Parts: sequence; C-alpha cells; structure tokens
Amino acid sequence: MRTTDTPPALREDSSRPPNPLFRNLTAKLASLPMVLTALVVFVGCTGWTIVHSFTGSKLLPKLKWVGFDQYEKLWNTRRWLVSIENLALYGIFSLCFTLVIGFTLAALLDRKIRFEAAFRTIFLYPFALSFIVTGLVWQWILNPDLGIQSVVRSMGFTSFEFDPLYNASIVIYGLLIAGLWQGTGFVMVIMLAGLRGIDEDVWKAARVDGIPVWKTYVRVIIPMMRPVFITALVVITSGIIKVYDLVVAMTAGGPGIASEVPAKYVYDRMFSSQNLGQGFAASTMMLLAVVVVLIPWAYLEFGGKKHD
Amino acid sequence: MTDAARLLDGPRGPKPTRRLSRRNIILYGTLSVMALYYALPLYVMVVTSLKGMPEIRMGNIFAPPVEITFEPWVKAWSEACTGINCDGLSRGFWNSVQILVPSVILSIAVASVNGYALSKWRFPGSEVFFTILMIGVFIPYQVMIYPIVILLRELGLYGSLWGLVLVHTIFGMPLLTLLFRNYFTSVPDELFKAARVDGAGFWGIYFRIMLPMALPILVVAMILQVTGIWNDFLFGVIYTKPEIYPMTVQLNNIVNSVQGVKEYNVNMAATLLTGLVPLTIYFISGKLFVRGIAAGAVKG
Amino acid sequence: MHSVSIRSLDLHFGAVKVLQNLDLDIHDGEFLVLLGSSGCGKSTLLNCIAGLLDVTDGQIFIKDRNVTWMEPSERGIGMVFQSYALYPQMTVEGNLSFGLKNARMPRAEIDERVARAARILQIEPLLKRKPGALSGGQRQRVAIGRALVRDVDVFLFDEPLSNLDAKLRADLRVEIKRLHQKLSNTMIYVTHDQVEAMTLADRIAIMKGGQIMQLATPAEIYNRPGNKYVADFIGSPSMNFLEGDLSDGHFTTGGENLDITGYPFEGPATGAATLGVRPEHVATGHDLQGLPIQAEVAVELVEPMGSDTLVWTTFAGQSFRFRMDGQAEVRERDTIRIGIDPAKASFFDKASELRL
Amino acid sequence: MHSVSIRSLDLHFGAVKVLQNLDLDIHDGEFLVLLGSSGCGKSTLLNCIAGLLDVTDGQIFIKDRNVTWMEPSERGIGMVFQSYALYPQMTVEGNLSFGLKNARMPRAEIDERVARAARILQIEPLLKRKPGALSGGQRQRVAIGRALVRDVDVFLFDEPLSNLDAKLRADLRVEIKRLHQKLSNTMIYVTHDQVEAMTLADRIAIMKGGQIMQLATPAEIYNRPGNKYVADFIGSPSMNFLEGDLSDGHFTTGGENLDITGYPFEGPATGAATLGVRPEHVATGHDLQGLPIQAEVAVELVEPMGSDTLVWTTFAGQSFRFRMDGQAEVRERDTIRIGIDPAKASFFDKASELRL
Amino acid sequence: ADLEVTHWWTSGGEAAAVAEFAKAFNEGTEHNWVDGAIAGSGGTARPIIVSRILGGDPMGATQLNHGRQAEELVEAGLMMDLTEIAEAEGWKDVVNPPSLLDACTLDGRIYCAPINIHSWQWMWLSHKAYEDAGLDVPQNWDEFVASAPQLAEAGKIPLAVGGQAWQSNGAFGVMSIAIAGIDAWTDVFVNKNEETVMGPEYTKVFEAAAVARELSKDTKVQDWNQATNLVITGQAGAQIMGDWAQGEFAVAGQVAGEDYTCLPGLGANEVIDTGGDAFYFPVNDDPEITAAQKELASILMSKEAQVAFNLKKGSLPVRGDVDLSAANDCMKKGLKILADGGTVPSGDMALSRDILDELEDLLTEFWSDHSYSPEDAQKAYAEIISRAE
Ligand SMILES: Nc1ncnc2c1ncn2[C@@H]1O[C@H](COP(=O)(O)OP(=O)(O)OP(=O)(O)O)[C@@H](O)[C@H]1O
Ligand SMILES: Nc1ncnc2c1ncn2[C@@H]1O[C@H](COP(=O)(O)OP(=O)(O)OP(=O)(O)O)[C@@H](O)[C@H]1O
Ligand SMILES: [Mg+2]
Ligand SMILES: [Mg+2]
Repeated sequence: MRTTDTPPALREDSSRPPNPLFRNLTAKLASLPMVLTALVVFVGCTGWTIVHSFTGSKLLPKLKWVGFDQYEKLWNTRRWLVSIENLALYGIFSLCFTLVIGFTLAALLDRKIRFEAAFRTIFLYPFALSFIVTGLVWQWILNPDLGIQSVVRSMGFTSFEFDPLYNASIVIYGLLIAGLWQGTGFVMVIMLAGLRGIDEDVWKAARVDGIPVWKTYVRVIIPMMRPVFITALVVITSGIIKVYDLVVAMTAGGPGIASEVPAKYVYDRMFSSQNLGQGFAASTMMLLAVVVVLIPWAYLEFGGKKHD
Repeated sequence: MTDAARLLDGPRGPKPTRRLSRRNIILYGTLSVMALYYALPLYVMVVTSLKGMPEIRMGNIFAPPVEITFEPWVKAWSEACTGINCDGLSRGFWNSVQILVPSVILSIAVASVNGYALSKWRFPGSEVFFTILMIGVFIPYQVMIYPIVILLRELGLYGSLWGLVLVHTIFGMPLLTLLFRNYFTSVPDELFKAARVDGAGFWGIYFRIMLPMALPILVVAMILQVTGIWNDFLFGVIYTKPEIYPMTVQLNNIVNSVQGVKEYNVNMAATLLTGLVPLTIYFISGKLFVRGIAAGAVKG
Repeated sequence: MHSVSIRSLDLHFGAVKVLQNLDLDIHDGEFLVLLGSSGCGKSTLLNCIAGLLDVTDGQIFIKDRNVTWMEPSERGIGMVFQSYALYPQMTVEGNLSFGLKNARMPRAEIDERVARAARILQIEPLLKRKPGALSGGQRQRVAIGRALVRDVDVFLFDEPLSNLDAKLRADLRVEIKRLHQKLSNTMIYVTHDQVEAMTLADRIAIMKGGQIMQLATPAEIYNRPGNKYVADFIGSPSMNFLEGDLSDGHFTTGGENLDITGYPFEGPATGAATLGVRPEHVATGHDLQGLPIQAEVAVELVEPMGSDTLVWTTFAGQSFRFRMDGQAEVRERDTIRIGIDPAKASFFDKASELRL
Repeated sequence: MHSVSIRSLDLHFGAVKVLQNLDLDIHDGEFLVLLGSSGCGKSTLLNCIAGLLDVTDGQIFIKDRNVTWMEPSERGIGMVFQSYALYPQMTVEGNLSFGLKNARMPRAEIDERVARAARILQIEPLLKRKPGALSGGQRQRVAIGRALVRDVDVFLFDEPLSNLDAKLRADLRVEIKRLHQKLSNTMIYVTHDQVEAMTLADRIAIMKGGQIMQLATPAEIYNRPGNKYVADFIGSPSMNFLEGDLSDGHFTTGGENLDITGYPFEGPATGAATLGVRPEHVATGHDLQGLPIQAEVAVELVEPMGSDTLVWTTFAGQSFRFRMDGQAEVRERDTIRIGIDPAKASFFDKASELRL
Repeated sequence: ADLEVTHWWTSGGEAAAVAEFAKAFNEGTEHNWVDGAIAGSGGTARPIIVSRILGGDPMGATQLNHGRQAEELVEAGLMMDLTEIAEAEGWKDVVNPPSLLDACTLDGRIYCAPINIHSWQWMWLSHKAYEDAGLDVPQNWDEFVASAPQLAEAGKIPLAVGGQAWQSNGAFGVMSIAIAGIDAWTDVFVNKNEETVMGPEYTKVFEAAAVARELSKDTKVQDWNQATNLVITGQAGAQIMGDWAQGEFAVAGQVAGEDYTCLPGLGANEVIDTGGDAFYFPVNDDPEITAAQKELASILMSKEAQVAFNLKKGSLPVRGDVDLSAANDCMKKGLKILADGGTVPSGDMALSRDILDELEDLLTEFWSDHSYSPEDAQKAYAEIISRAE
C-alpha cells in the first residue's frame, strides 16, 4: 500500500544519532548518588567485608590471609549455631505473627468501624519508638518481680509463672512480644492500604455468592493482595535479619546465650572480641543466606514478566 | 409507574441490626483487646514517669500514681547524669534537631530524585542499581560500620555533621527509593511526556511537575525518616563526636547506666521525652500516612 | 406475577438522598434496562435489589417474596459487575463453583451445573484457565456463568460492557441478547450507553437524580419521549430543540412561524414550549414533499460518518443538525432545503418540560 | 512541501518489533487520522514523531527538517493526550505558559500568546482555575491550548476523546474539527474509534501490527477498502463476508450462485475469494428493484437501535446482517426479501486478502 | 584546649570517681575536660572508640582495659608514645605491681597510663540478710555454701548474679582461683594447658560453679550494680563481684565490716588479680591537644588524683607510694595482699579477647542452662583453652 508521495528511501542527511551515553545525561548525573551508593557502599563495602572474612583481622582490618579458617571456626561455635536457630525461630514466628496480626487488624479496621482513626493510631504509635525504648518498657513489663507476673500473683494466683526474659526456653517469645508490639502497626498500615485498593465489586460478588466474610478474606482477598504481602514481606524480613537492638535492649542475649542472634554475634565478635575476621565471616554468611533467599524470589518477581 | 405503588405487608425499611450483634462483639472485642496490648506500654510509661521511686517500689506497675510528681520529667530533661555531665536529655535535643533536619531533607531529596529517575528516565542498567539497593535493605548495618568509617575518612567527612547526614541518606535510600519509584510510576506517563513536549528538562519536570504532586509520598517518607533518624543511636554515636551526639545517646546513657537502683520513673520520662517528636508526628499525620502508603507501597 | 417489585424505596447516604420514593414493577422474563447519566443512582438501585445496600425505607419483592431484609445470596439473584469481579486466583471452574461449594451442594450436582453453564456460554475449553488469561468477552461470560450456575430468577447487570472497546461491546451486546432469549430469566441491566439500552431492552427506565423519568419500550421512548430530559438524553446525535411559543396550531420560533398540524397533542396546546426534532427525522430531497414545515438553510459543517452524514446548520436562529445519507454530496457553505414532519416531532412545556 | 515525512521507521522494544519499516508522508495542513485496534502501534508512532521515544532506525522529517534526534520541544510539535495530562497543580494559565516559560520567552509575549489562545479556544474566564475544577470539554481545550500557544506546525492528538462519554465525545469531535478549519495546521490524530476517524479525517491511515494497511480518504476507505482487514475494521456493524469462488462474472457461495455484473474488478476475477457487503448496503422493499442479487431470508434477531434496526439472518448458509429503517416493522421469524448491488460490494482475494 | 575523654564509667561510683580526674585536670591545668561517656559496657563503647581513632578524628584520651586490647592500635602508630613522660616522672619506680606498666609497654615504649588496679577476687556479703535469717556471716566459700539453704528459706537469694554474661564468667574466674588454687589457674591461663582443665582441681571448680548456679537462680536483674543493690538492701546474701562493687556500697553509705563483709579470694585463697583500666592517648596532630594529653597523663598518675579517684572507685591505686589511710576495711585488705605480693595477672592480659569471649559465652550458657552438666562444661572449656595461642 502506497503511503508516501516520493519513493520511500532514506534521505541523505548529515545528522547522526548522538552517542547513547550522552542521551539524557542529566538523568544519569542525577542518578549518580544512587549509583555510587549501590556500587561503593552496598557492593563495595560488601565486597570489602567478604574479602576481609578470609583474613585473620583482629582489632583492625588487615589483609592477613587465613583461608577458610574463620568459617570453619564459625560453624564450630555453639553460639553461632544457637544464634542461627534463634533467628530462624524468631524469624518464622515474627513473620507469621506480624502478617497474621497485621492483616487481622487491618481487616478489622476495614470493616467500616467507628473510631477507626483512634484504633489505627494506637496500633501504629509503637512504630515511632526506638528499640531501646521498646526493650526498656517491655523488659520492665515482663520483669517477674515488677510486671505482669507480680501483678497476677498479687491478685492471688501465686503460682502464676510468666518470666520469659529469665527463662531460656521461652525467652524468644519474650522478644517476640516486644518485637510484634513495635512492628505490626506498620505492616497493618500497609495491609490496610492494600485492602482499600481492592475492587469493591469483588466483595459484592462474594456476598451475592453467599460466601461468608472470613472465607472471602481467605480465599479471595488475601490471594489478591499478593503485591501488598510482598511489600510487607520485604519490610518484615529486612527487620528480622537486622534484629539486634531489641535483643541488646531486652536481654543482651541472655539468659546465657539463649537469645543470641546472628547480628549480635557479628557485632560482638567485631567489637567486643576484636576478631573482625570472625565477624566478617559471620556477616558474609548472613549475606549469603539473604542472597540465597532473595534471588529465587527476585527471579520469580521480576524475571518472568516485566511489569509497570 | 407501578401497578400498585403502595406498601405491602412484611418487612420494610432498613434491616434491623442489634447494636450488640455477635459480629460487633467479636469485632470490637478483638480490637479492644489488641488495643490494650498496644496501649499498655505507653500507659505504663506515662504512669511510671509520674510516680516517685518509693511508690514504684511498693505498688504494681499498672496502678495509677497516687501522688503525681513531675520530678522525673525534670530530672530526665535537665538533671540526669551521664558520666560527669548532669544535664539530662536537654543536651542532645538540639543536636538531634540539627541532625534530623538536614538528614531528612537530604535523604528525601536524593531518594525522590532516584525514584523519579528510575520511573521516568530509565537508562540501561538503572534497574540493576535499584536491585542492588533493594538487596541493601537486608544487609545488617553493623557490617558496614568499619568500611564506612574508612569511606568517610577518605571523604574528609568523618566526625562532622555532614558525615552523619550522608550515612542517614545512604541507609535511608533503599526503602525510600522504592516508595518514590512506585509512586512516580503511578503518575501517568502522559504528564511526563506533556512536560517534555513543553520543553521542560529533567529538573524542570522534577521540580515543577513531579514534586508538587508527590505530597502523599513525601509525608510517608518524612515520617519514616524522622522516626528512623530521631531514634538512631549507633550511627549518631559512631560517626560524630560528643558535641553533636544526638538525644538518644543521652537516653542510652540514662537508661543503661544505673546509679544504685534503677530509676524507672526517670527512665520512663526520658523515654517519653525522646519519643515525643516521632510520636507527635504519628498522632498528627496518621491518616496521611495510610493514604501515602497506599500510594507508594502497594503497587509495584 | 411480577418478578421484581419495588415499593416506595428510599435510600440515603447520610444526608444525601440518592433514591427517593421509587416505585418499579418488573415483569417476569422481562429485560429491563436502567439508563441514566453518571451518578443518577442506577448502581444504587441495583445494589438495593441485590441486597448489597440496606434500604432506608420501602420494600423490595422478588417473585412476590418480600426480600427487603434478606441476604443477597438468599434472594435468588445473580449479579454481573462492571469489572466482572472474577476471583483472580481461581480457575474459571473455581469461579463458577465457588458459590455452590459454599452452599454445600453435592459434588456431582456442582459439576453438572458448571458443565451446563459452560455449555450455554460456550466456555468449556476455558474451564481450567485463570481469569487473567481470558479476553474481555470471555471474562464477561464467566461472570454471567457465575450467576447462571446458581439458577437464579433475576440477573442483575451493572454496566457489564462499559470497560470494553467498541467492537467487543457490539459483539457482547448481541450475546447477552441471545442469552436472554435462551434463558428467558428476568434481567435488569444498568448502562449509560443508549445504544445498549435501545438494542437490549424490552423496557427502559430512564433515571435522573434518583427518580425514574420514564419507563417504556425503546420505541416509545425514542419516538414519544415523556419529557425534555428523556428526549435530549436519547438519540445520537441528540435532538434539536427550538424554543418558541405555541398557539392554535402554530409554533413561533426565532421569527419563523411553523405550521404544526398533524402533531397529536395530549394536553393544552398553547404557551411557551420547546419543539424537539431528531436529526434523522429532518427530511431533504424527495422526502420533502407535503411536509408543512420547510426552510432553506446554509450548511456550516459536514461530518461524514460512513453510512450517513451529519450536517450542521442554523435554523430559526438556533443551531440545528440533521442527518443525510452517507452517499449524499454536501459541502460546507452549500444551501439546502429541509423539511420537518410535525407527526415525528415532540413538544414540551417550557416550564414543566413534560411532553405536550 | 510535506509537513511530516517518515522514512523506514523501525521501533523495537527489546525483542518486540512494534513498528517495522514504516513510511508515511503527511501533507501540509492535512488532518490525518491513525486508526487501528488496540496495541497496533498508533501511540508508538505518534510518540516517535513527537520525539518521546527514540527510534531504532529510520528518519523523521518535520517541515523538511530532519528531527530524528531532536528534543520534543525543538520539533515544532504540540501534543494532546488521552487524559489531557494537564499539570494538576498549576492554573490553566500556568498550564498554557509552562512551555513558553521553559523557552525563556519574555513575559509580555507569553501573556499575549496565552491571551490569544484563550480567545481562540474561548477559555478566557477559566484562566485562573485549576484543571480539577474544569469539565471534560474545558480540559480538552486547555490541552489543545497548550499546543496552540507554542505556535507549532504539527498537532499530535493521542486518543483525546476516548475517556469521555458518548455525548461529550460527539461535541468535542466537532470542536476539534472546527479548530482545524480555523487554524489549518497539520494534525495527526490517533484513535481506535472509527466514527471519529470518519468524521474528522482528511485521510485515514489504518494500522495493524505496526504497519499501515491503507492510507486514503474516509470515503475511499469506507467504499473501497484496500483489504479484508480494513473492510472488516471499518463500519459498524461490520461488513458481512461470504466465502466462495469467483468465476466469469459469478460468485458461488454456500450453494448460491450470485450474479455480480457491475463490480469494477481491478485485477483477475477468478479463484477463491470473499465477498464483502455492508449491512447498510443491503436493500429491502422498494430499493430491491433491478438488483442482480436477491434472496428470501428468515429473520433471526432484531436489534432496534432507534434510528435504524439491525436484522440478523442467515444467507447462503452464513451469518448475515442488514440494516433497515428504524421505523420498519420486522419481527423475529419473519421472512424478508433482500438484495445486493455488486457495485457497492467488495471482493477480496482469499489468500492475500487484498481487494480484487 | 578542650580535651575529649571517652570512657564507659557511668554508674554512680564510677561517675564520681571520674569526676575527680576531671576536677584535677580542670583545676591543675588551663585545659578543659570534655566528658564523652558512653553507657553500656566496653562492647558498646569500644567500636565507637576504635571508629573514632580509625576515622582520623580521635578523642584526646580514652579508657581501655589494658592488656592486649590496644596492641594493634599501637602497632598501627595510632597511639601516642608516653615514654618520655613516664621516664621523666619515673613511673617505672612507682607503679606496683610492675606488670601493670608492662601491659602498657610495647617494644620498650610505653603507650598508656595505668590508673587503677581492679581485682575480681571478692565476695560481698550482706549483714542485713544474714541477720534477717538469724545466721552468722560466713567467712569463706564453704561456710557460705553451707548457710545458703537457710538463707533461701528466709526468702533471700543466696547468691546474686546479674544476667549479663560477663558477671557469671567473672564469678567463675574468681571461683577457679579460689578453689583450684593459683598454680592450677596459672597453668591454665598462662600456660594454656588444657589437661589441667580436665584435672581434679578444675573438676571441683565446675562442681562449685554448678552449686553457685543453683544458688543464684532467683536473681532477676541484668546489671551488676542492681545485683549489688540486692546485697546492699539485704535481699541477697552475697555477690561475687570485683572491687568496683565497693563504690556502690560507698554511694549507699554503707560501711565495710558493719553493713557488709568482703572476702578476697572467697576467703580461701587470698589473692587478687591485677587487671585494671588504663588511659590511652590517640595520636593527634594538633600540638595544643598533644600538650594537653601529656598533662593529663601526668595528672592521672599523680598521687592526689590516684588517691581521690581510687577512693571513689573502690579500686586500688597503681602507685605503691600513696597514703591511703582514708581507705576502708576492704580496700585495706586489698592493699595488704598487694603489698604481700599475692597477685596474679589478670586474665585480660593472659588470653586474647577472642578466647576470653568464647569462654564467657560458654560460662554464661552453663550458668543459665541448668541442664548443662559441669562435666560437659569442663570439656568445652578445655577445648577452648586448647585453641588459645
Ligand atoms: N457510599 C456513598 N456515600 C455517599 N454517596 C454515595 C455513595 N455511593 C454513591 N453515592 C452517591 O450516590 C449517587 C448515585 O451513585 P450511583 O453509583 O448509584 O450512580 P450511577 O448511576 O451508578 O453512576 P455511574 O454511571 O457513574 O455508575 C452519586 O451521586 C454518588 O455520589
Ligand atoms: N515500553 C514498552 N515495552 C514493550 N512493549 C511495549 C511498550 N510500550 C508499548 N509496547 C507494545 O507495543 C505495542 C504498541 O503499543 P501502542 O501503545 O503503540 O499501541 P496503541 O496502538 O497506541 O494501542 P492503544 O489503542 O491501546 O493505545 C503494543 O503491543 C504494546 O504491548
Ligand atoms: Mg454505577
Ligand atoms: Mg495508544
């Protein structure tokens, strides 16, 4: 089909495509802080850490190679193993409970209730407080001589026992109580925002189908909120991996080493034991774990289809 | 319009609902129980901070104060000791403000430009850098302490306020960039194209078009950053020096240094005083926060 | 027996009165279209019938059962939404059977019903797919299927086509029409697209501001609109209106005095009034013969639309459009002779805007 | 001189080839409509012309200047978007002057140009308002104004009406047409609504899969579609197609042997072919006289559409529709006599689908 | 000049003691003491201190435990050489025991100023608690263990041990010297002989530790001084804690011998270890600061400051030539042991921090986990010692 008046050949023309490097140069320059941060800080520092994990650095980072010694020692250290176990436990519980509580609260708030703003504020405010504060106040509330246990006992239940911070077998739940208190509010807000984004018609369709509310949530709404859950997941996991301040503020790893976590192991080995190499090895292991978890996820999330 | 436009027998009007239906009991019951769990610590903090030490030692922590005293607050603010300095939190307050303001501004500025560039000016590799940032969210920052010390030293920023601002900007970048990127992605491309046809460049579009539209997400970013930076202890103490130690250093000192018995009332007052700024922001802007999160976090 | 009856229905959102004292009877097996501009309360009315909104006052009957207080799932209605509201993570089969499973219907019967609905809607090959992998038209069929399996008396459609592009819309319209002929359930169909309304409806209820302006067959509404709002709303391009005065068989407008013998007045035929003439009822060429109203007008703009051509002119000092055959050769600035048949025109009272 | 010339344009998104070796010349002052179904590359082409997408290969000339690598703002184009893309936080005046300010034009001249554009578009009273406080039509005018103030050679419209409801769409269509007559700039207008294309265009370019299928005037495209795709795409309801065989002045389809004398073949007139007949070109009643093709058909479905009625039947064993006057009284299951004028029909080669 | 001094002395007695230095410095020179206290333990403060030094923006002076901690910083040339002042002021002659100065010495140069002697080897007993229970105050470990059940019956915690890891670790260290004896201890810590750990002396230590663990199980506090406070208030019978606890008794206005009893070496082996704190002076290129640093170093070692500081802190002065007539009972006991030469080097100096922390992890786990048998702990302990360099 003829679509031109003159023969459709390329014309002689001097203008050549510009060098692609300089197209939208401003955008590239403006992204420089991000690029530098990504390369220098996140890649560079991580690389630095990994390199030094193969050294025998003590107080100061030094390139004194020791091969895999640090790793060997790491995996022979009881405290590291306990830390990992704790992190796994805390992580799983924290993840599940944060999601469940966060979602439940959001769902309840989304039921067109009265005083929504008040409830929401109450659930959210702990997020404004630091872990030092969270640790302090919960340490106190959970203190058997002052807090809940003593109050319940003073009401006559003298055999009541609730001292999670002093009982190695349940200390992780003590941490959990405080951690959830601090963090679920934010997840709730994310969930609430997600619920508000759901097409009203889906609810109506489910009502016409006669599906009970709880079932609608479980079978229809939650599966629809995948992106929201992913955002929440990123927020929660990044918090879990870094959980340090809370442990330090509440138990300092105790009783014994019952509430040690990897981040604290890293920190203590680096700064207290003055064995940087060991700390770096531990943090490299943490990073490795993150990457192992993240890469399949990132592949599923971004690799298969290009969105937006 | 009808054959017989009048009411017949049987139910009419709104469906009667009992205020105390089972649904409502469960709904408000659960909410109230949860609210109790969330509110309890704040209550304990407030109540304790208003009691005197003898009363704390005697009574239980949930009992309201018999005799209200503001002594602990005064002490926490201006008398509590750290080492040999006994001027309480007041020392760090202005430092915290001085750290907070530039850190919040710079970190949001950088992250918003990142998000804008990532959503509207994608260039080859931009997603790679973004992915690296996102992995950065998961790196425990203790690991970064020494390398960053060395980095700051090389930049000549170590020990200065600007070094700390830089650190906050770096560590705030991943999450904030994600938020801004998602938000700006939801701004219609057409608007961006229209501005380009109108001859606006990268910065023209950013300042004149994008930023004025980014209010909801700016609020979220601001809240997150204010909270994070205000509550930060580790960076504040490692990358600065005593003249500019933030308030949390004093808080840590008050809370963690025990002079004889633990002065719980002073601790609680100090805690509340420190949390006042972020708390106020949350209480004021809760609604904007939810709206902003909806705009920035959920999509993408 | 009426399929759906609505008595004195009121619905308020807080202070906003969305529906006011609305009465409506819908016959068994009828295809009723609720038509009206955005925000007039169509969806609200539909939701009240479905039980998705609690009415403020009044009664709703379905098959002569008072369902005012019943749950949506008990009312014997099925609903198809604008966005279809399919459950995105379930297969088509899951979407169809979800409601039935929930009602604890035996497995065998569920399968049978799903199979039957799939057969009627011709979506058998899609049963294992998820909604995301369906085209717009297929999705709609699944949404209809969800109502179909539940064997309901009344189908409610809330603008099921308005998200689609023109071509698909035309195709699906026909499908819905065929489906109605096959099933002969009662269908209540909300739209703000008049082509849809005209082609689908047995009767159309035109709504405005929470009230029904006219309830009649499409032909009646097209030819004898009950008031000026309806007249203006129906027809595209819309009716020409000429303001003027009526007196003994004549209509004076913009200096012209028009002979209107032949118009079947129902009430008094004097006073300030508006004459409405559809662009397609304006005659040209041969058809002019014998028409009492004729005039020469200058062509201002020609809009060729393929099968016909729309011509813009000024008549009696007022903007005036008419439709000609698509093959007609008219140019801008031509002069052309037009004629109006009073029998095909409408008069409205100036004040009440009701048909005279 | 050509206003816009495109030479061998390629555009790929990664592996997806959206535009392929596309050539196009647009005359000065022409109103060109790019028409095609969703995803065919219309917006992409427009964005390439505007400079909002970097082409993969090829050249673009505007007013004989090679603009292939120029910034959008330097190309002398103005663009109007589907959602108008007005800057929500600026007043109308701010919206209009934004581009001029960016070009560092003196204040006085900016004011003058804004005033002029506001006058042309009759939006003077709105200058201080923000876009949120404008109606759809007003917004469109502002969006056009934004291009107008910049005194551009070429206006680009990307589906400026598709977000609007039918009524407003019809009004704004006319406004754009009037504006074009007034300004006589080159306008390139993207749509997938054929009514828009037919009414607005001087020429229409029909696109499919990143290529131009036919470039011609609306009448030519309607009456003599270049291939089967175009024939099917244009016209609503769309053309009837009958599959069969051509041989010496006859067309055999579904057992019927049709006499097609009068069809102006351009090429060989034998072999497997498809006959296309528009529903509105099917004759009934008086008009049957003298038509070589005639048949009795049974009415299966009647779609009244106000001004006309669409009748569904089966002809030569294939589904067949035709249009009748809106007043015609037809019922389902009636039998009706229809006729086809070969001169108004189209034949397409079965394999290449090109017009014969 | 302003001289910033970093330390982690923030408890009541500690802060009062530091204030003495600050006073002496502010009054004795035209310089100004800028206090950089970081609460928490060395674990919190140390990264801050090291970062500051590494970052090229060091403080003027900083507390560090001497021993191996600062060795690398010194090697890296980041610490000021104090040899000149030390020689000028004859530190070598006055510091007693001389091992303290050795710890500051690298390749014959002196890099830190030792400021006090801290010994872990003390048990503090509450008179009030024993009176309440109607018992006599025990005079050694065995008596204490014997009295424990009655004490517990009277509602007292027999042995107060705070929750932090270093406290149980320290208590174990004290018990090992007291119970296993100095020779065995030296063989383990100095000679790193793991066989001795498995020997009979250490078996007794672990058994004793298991007992102590049982006696302390009701202590529900974290900080050491909260535990001390339990002793002060008579809620607990005893605490094994270093001499710094004495500062707390002093702040509470209690008098040794009347309100509390102190037993060096658990009353069995009366020795004290000679750990302690020292001040380091990071290299600084500002000559004014360098001058101030030197002045501070000499003030820290001055007789007046030593006396004032150590009286408040409850530790022993590093100079043998000061008059401590104002010292209380316990301090005098300590001084006497010191004068008699009953000292052992501190574990800090004998083992690397890394190994010490591993031991600490082991012991804190043992202490808190009542199902952890002494035999297993002993084996694990031996394993760690075998890896020590
Ligand atoms: N929850 C609500 N609260 C207050 N007003 C409401 C609510 N829902 C609807 N309305 C108002 O009721 C009126 C009717 O709404 P409805 O959705 O029934 O309109 P509609 O005719 O379906 O319009 P559309 O064609 O846009 O769907 C509107 O003016 C709307 O603003
Ligand atoms: N950024 C992109 N990356 C990959 N493919 C794209 C991108 N943008 C558009 N496409 C693809 O290019 C093709 C043409 O898109 P284009 O937007 O030009 O279509 P269109 O004709 O304007 O359709 P519509 O009528 O829906 O606006 C589509 O198939 C689309 O999927
Ligand atoms: Mg609606
Ligand atoms: Mg498009």
